[in-house]
Amino acid sequence: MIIYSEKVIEHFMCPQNAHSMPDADAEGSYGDPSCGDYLTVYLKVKDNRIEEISYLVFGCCASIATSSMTSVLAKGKTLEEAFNITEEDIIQALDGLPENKVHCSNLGVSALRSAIENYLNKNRTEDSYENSNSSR
Amino acid sequence: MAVRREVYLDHAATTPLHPEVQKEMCHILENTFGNPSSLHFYGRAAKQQLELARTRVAALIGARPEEIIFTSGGTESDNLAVIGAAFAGRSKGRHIITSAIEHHAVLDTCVMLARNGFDVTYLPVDKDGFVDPLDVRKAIRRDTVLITIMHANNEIGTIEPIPEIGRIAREHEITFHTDAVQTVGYIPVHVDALNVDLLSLSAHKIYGPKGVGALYIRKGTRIQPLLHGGGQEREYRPGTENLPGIVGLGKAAEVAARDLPGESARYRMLCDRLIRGIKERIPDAKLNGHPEQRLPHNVNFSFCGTKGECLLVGLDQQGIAVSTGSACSSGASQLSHVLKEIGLTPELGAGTIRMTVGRSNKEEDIDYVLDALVELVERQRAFDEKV
Amino acid sequence: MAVRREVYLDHAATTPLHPEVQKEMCHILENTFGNPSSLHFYGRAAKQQLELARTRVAALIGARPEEIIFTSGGTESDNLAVIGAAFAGRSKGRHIITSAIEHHAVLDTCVMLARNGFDVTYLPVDKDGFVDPLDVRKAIRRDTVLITIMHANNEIGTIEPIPEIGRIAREHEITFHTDAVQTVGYIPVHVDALNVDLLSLSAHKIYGPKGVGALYIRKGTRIQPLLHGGGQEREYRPGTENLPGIVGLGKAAEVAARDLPGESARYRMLCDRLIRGIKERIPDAKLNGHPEQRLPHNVNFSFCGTKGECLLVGLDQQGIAVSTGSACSSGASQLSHVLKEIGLTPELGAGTIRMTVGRSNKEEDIDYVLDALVELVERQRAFDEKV
Ligand SMILES: Cc1ncc(COP(=O)(O)O)c(C=O)c1O
Ligand SMILES: Cc1ncc(COP(=O)(O)O)c(C=O)c1O
Ligand code: FES
Ligand code: FES
Repeated sequence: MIIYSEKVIEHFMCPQNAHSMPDADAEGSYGDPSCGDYLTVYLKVKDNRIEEISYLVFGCCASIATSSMTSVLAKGKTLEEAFNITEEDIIQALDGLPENKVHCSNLGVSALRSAIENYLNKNRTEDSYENSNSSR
Repeated sequence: MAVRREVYLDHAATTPLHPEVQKEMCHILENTFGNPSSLHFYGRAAKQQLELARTRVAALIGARPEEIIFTSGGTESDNLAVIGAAFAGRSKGRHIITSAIEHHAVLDTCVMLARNGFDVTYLPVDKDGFVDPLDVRKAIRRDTVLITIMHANNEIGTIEPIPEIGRIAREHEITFHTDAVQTVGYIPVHVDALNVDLLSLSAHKIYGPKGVGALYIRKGTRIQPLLHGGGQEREYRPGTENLPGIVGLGKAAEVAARDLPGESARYRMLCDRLIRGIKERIPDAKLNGHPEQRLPHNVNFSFCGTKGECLLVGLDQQGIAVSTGSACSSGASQLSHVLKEIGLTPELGAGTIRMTVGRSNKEEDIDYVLDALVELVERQRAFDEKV
Repeated sequence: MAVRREVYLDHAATTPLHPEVQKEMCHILENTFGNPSSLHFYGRAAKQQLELARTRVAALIGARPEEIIFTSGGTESDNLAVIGAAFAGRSKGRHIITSAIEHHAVLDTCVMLARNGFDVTYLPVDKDGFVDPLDVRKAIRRDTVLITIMHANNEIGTIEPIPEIGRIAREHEITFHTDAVQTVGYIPVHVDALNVDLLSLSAHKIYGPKGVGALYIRKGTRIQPLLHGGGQEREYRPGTENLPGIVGLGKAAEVAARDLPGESARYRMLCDRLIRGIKERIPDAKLNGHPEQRLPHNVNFSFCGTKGECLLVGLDQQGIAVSTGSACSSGASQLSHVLKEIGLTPELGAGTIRMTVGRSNKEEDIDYVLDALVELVERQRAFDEKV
């Protein structure tokens, strides 16, 4: 029996930041092997902070609400802060998820982390360049 | 956006009480409480109501009153028919023929029997959901004791060729059961025209109360009881009778017999409007089940690139009640056995909803639903550009 | 002769609806029709009512809500408990212990199991109808998988030593079921005090509706389902839930918990008056069952030289409803298994009636019944000069 909180319904009905981002600095995806649902997160990063975040999602109500809440929580955070967002944080921000829907929150966390890693990988050389610059 | 409406489009899951049924039930609840087995005045009054209900149910399906046994619902009727006939036939053999798209009340019962020494053949269906009578004939063995095929499928609405299958069963003198829970009260159901020996029906699908049903047992058909005890219902089904429920079923049967022709034409018209509207506005939508040989009140569509659950919750927010898969399992997220069996891919199957109309629905409801549904499908598809 | 009254004295067979139950049921019939398994608004509203009822029933017997399974009545609860526990224990053994005076819902189920490879010990009872816990202990074997002894007998009212028997069962880690259909709502019933794992109850004995009951299943107790299908009631009991009935049971449980102490003292007082009156005016009348350890609302007498059926019909003519033997079999004319078991001769047993009081009965009713009964007994005896 699925009963969603009002918060979940709100984010499901009006998801925040739900669009693609052709000029993203980085992106990351995660697919849940058990249900086949899929989330791609796009990032624009400035000064180590997530300036813009968006996503495309194919999944259940909980995964859509999760995606939306993940974007809301991550926006404006440093990459490190965003990387440390947990499933628990998302579930709490959504006022809970039904027991058989808890796994859906993993979609948001995993795709976000994958996007951050993608950004760090892409920018490793520049990073080290910047680092060496500043150390000079 | 249009004014918000309340549109219940899940009549295959359950129906509201018909006002006449409600009135009769409240009257019984207030006035007749005796135990029909009691010999005194209170018992006799109860017994009379019980038998009136039996007559009404019998009339609805062309049976004799003494061939009707009251049960606690469609699930128990199915269990009693399948287990009862299987065990009664044990001396002859242990082979059962059914279809792969039966309701869980039949399917899970067959699975249980298969674990207990019976051999079950699950006939496949074609892409429209039809069982082929030829397949039934080919599956029959010397030790076949029961054939059980549903009259119409509760998810996709396809109406099976029961009269033909019944003729084949009779030729071979094999007991034949049909689960008519979805057809009674919606299309003509006559036990002799269908050539059935056992037939299940449930009150709450025909504007009667939940928790009561009936099993038709043709005179001469042997079945063993499932429950043991006080000898009620001619020992087929002991336990103090659910008098208010049974009276409600009786009244619902009477009303159904009276209103059937008009209402089912009206349901057909509403469903045609819904189907046409969806096909026009969402051209790649796929109608499941046979386009004509279907229940008059059933519409079942798959929309690729959507999730049934999301459509259900989205529509619910707009006052529209539908279901994904069958109601009983609409909590589950997997593809139902019926959708799998008619060959839907998991992706397409995931985007399936069932809309079933009923007494309270009007044309304007259909138009309201169409607008809401089209918007939701488009929005969901936009989230996911892959599609 | 006194003014004619209507006196229903057959509350052990069934009770009228409590006005509060009736009101709540009519309200549900009018307002909540959803299928509790549906995810939309209508389904969620129904689900909420279902769970409220579960909480109320649990509270009445000291259980947790998740330990309550709704069924179609006492008969199904008994069948589910006995068959379910027997089959769940098959790997351990096939021995069952019960008493010779169980209700048919338990007894006939045991007989069926005995025909299907189980070994059943039917413990005798003494002349007051007591099962001796020592006999239970002696009957236990290594392969005993179930003990089922009723909490109180429905005919003669004797209350069995369930806590002791439960302690013995627990010592041996054997599943213990009690049929508490006659005690719930009449004497305190607490699953922990009784040391039971499974407990059956029925709504229509406690001013709730017919056709609905519950089975308490202690957490950790293994039973197999009887019915197969849609997964409702945590797969223990599939089928669309009888919502109005269950809501009625829930309300009846709430009312019973509230009114129990006062009402059962009042029943006891009425029964004492009836017993005293009969003994005074028909000195050779025999009270069946234990004089003290009996249900507060049960009076069961044998009058030699009479026929129960004649007393029943004669009383009925004067507006008084009683039963001979148990209601379920009051159509039968033989001596009931219970009366036989406590050692009544066929002659004495034949002249037995059960009178069970309830909410509507007043002292004046008792006096009216006494006059009518004494006259009938005397008249019958006069027909037959042997006596
Ligand atoms: C085809 C079919 N068979 C059986 C049932 C079970 O009936 P009930 O809900 O009365 O147990 C249903 C409904 O859920 C059904 O649609
Ligand atoms: C002791 C006992 N057990 C079981 C039952 C059966 O209950 P129900 O009538 O609800 O099926 C009864 C009542 O008839 C009873 O008195
Ligand atoms: S069910 Fe797949 S993410 Fe929710
Ligand atoms: S003469 Fe009627 S029962 Fe014996």
